[in-house]
Amino acid sequence: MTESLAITKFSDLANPTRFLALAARLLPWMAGLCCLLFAIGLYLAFTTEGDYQQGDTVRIMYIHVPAAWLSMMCYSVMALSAIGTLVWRHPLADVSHKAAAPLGAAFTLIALITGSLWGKPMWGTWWVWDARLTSVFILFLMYLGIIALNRAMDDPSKAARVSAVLILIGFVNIPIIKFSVDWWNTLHQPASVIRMDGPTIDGEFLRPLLIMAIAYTLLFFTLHMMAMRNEIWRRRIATQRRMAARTASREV
Amino acid sequence: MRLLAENLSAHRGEDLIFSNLSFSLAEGEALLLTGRNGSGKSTLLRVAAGLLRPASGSLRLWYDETRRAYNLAEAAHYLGHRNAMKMELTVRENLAFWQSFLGNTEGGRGVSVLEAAAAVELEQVLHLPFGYLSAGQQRRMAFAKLLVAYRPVWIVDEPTAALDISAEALLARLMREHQSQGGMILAATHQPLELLNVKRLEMKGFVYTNAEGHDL
Amino acid sequence: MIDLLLRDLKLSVRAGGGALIGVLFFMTVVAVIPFGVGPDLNLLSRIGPAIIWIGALLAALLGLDRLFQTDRDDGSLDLMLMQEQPLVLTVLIKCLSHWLANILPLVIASPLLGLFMNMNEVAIGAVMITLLVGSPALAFIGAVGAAVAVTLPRGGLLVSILVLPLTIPVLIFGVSASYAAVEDPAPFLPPFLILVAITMFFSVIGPLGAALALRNAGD
Amino acid sequence: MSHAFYIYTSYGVTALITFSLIAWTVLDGRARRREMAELEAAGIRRRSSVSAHEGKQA
Repeated sequence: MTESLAITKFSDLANPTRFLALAARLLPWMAGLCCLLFAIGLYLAFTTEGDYQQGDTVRIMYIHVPAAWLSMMCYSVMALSAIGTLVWRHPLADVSHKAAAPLGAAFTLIALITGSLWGKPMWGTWWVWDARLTSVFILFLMYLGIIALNRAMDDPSKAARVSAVLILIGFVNIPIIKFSVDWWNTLHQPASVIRMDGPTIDGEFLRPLLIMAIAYTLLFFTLHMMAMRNEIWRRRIATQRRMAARTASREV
Repeated sequence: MRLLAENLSAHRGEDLIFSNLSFSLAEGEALLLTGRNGSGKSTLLRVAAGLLRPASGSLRLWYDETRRAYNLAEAAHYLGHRNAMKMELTVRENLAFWQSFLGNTEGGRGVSVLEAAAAVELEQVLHLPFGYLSAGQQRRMAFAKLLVAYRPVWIVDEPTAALDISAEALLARLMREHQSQGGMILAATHQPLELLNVKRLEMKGFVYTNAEGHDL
Repeated sequence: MIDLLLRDLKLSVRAGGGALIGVLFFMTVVAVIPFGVGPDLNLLSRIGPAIIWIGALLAALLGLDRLFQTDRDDGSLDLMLMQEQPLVLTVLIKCLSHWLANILPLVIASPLLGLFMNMNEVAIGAVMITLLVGSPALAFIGAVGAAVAVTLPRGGLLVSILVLPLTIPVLIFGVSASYAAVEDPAPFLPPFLILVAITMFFSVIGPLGAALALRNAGD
Repeated sequence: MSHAFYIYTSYGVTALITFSLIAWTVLDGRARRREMAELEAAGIRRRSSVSAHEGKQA
């Protein structure tokens, strides 16, 4: 019994080991490319013309939109990993969605703050309970809940499975939340709020936006890979420590 | 220094566990409580540690030099069934916390955390979280807590539960060392425990027999 | 004593500790309110201070049942009861570390929630200050409840039920001071000073009561 | 630039959050690496369960 258990563990560990080797090779390139893209994106963001309607505040969009995009993409990555955890029981999937949660929370926070900073000059108030903002805020709370759940449990594989269930339930729920928030919002408020889409975006704004979006996405994957690596190390250290405790009493 | 217990009685709920129990211990002596489960060994030890109020009687630590009596609880270590260590903290953090929180009572000094861990032969695991240790290792580390701060009296309840024979002998040796430096021990145990100058008290539940030293 | 403070802080911050959960609960409770009352900004800014205070009150009670429970479960409480140093002091330190780890983050998060409630700068500042001054009282009152419920197997809910009625004065003066800062005729200082007095009063009464309860909860 | 305050604040906040995220990830990795080095120094290595297993057979 114990031997067969040991064998499955070994074959599982083979994959994370290969992942670590891959990460070590890829990370410098990804980080370098990421810096380059950010440099170009930021240069473009500050040199292009302002919008006639939104004025220079359109520049906030260059960081707000990619962050909002990432907040959703990160949740999709987590949902995929959650499926990996529950269906294939892959240890890398456990690590992946655990490592992604803080990143998602951070990007969602960026989206919320920059949205609020854009809203103040546009709407005259820091926050409106607009359907889109509200949905993003609920997403932020969901991220924090998942982080709290992960922290609350000792056993990493059990924590991974339970939080995978939560992630998937949340994923299924997102359209329902979006729909009901839209409903709630139109129920209470006539459509007087300026929507963010504004006028059709032309190429002038599209270029920096696109480059920033790619840079952000790359940043996410770089950080995600690093965080996964950290998490794998953390688990290895934990098992080694348990082993150290066992061998210590054997020597006595 | 003498430990004096006079006319102790204790209730648990409505039940009278023991009554009119008297004994005394001189320096270097040990009182070994034996008896079946539920005979009141743990109750007597909790009374001694000041965690239960006795229905009657008193427990004092009498200092001959200063001719003053002290509250026993403040001059005693208590090692109950539970280890009083935090699973989330490392062993070193646990021991260091108790060392500074307990402090020393007059008449002695505790050893350092490292020395205490070495005394229970577990200095290699000081950096590990306490929860990582096995049940036996945890018990030994809980015992190391008695070494980091000085107390003349040790009140230990089943100290060797969950331990193998070699670890049992190790703890017995540490207790004998404590006795040879003038310490006193109150212990409840099922297993034979080799201590010095042992007085035995067999607890029989509602009836009691007196210790040999019931001269008070 | 400082070691006890550090140990409790470490325990609540490390994995499995409840420091994050209180803030999260606070944010969620406050964020849910607009869905109930509607996104009318004027209405929200009017009820904002009260909602934030109630949210903070509930969140502050959340981790209270663990204040002595964990120490009792592993036997640490026995050793603390035996010591020469007064138990009141030990309880006071534990309340302080509970406040630092679980309640201070609520105070820090409150301006953010103030923005969500469309409160103006003065109202946000007033709520933050009243929370800062009033919330220690919640920890001290809560300690009594936690100590009373320490021997119960599932004391968690009971602690909230026991403690909530006792915290009503704190809520009354905290909220009225916050409103007084915004609405002109009402003076800010009298309710604020009463709030300070309540906190100081309970910083003495709370640990005393909790110590008494712990002594008598021995088994 | 109009609304310069809001623009610079949003870029500043974004930079702050991003950099703290990067710093946290990097520092976490360093701490783990240090812990692994400590364990290595203490003579505990991965797969030492294999040698323990062999030791039992011998």
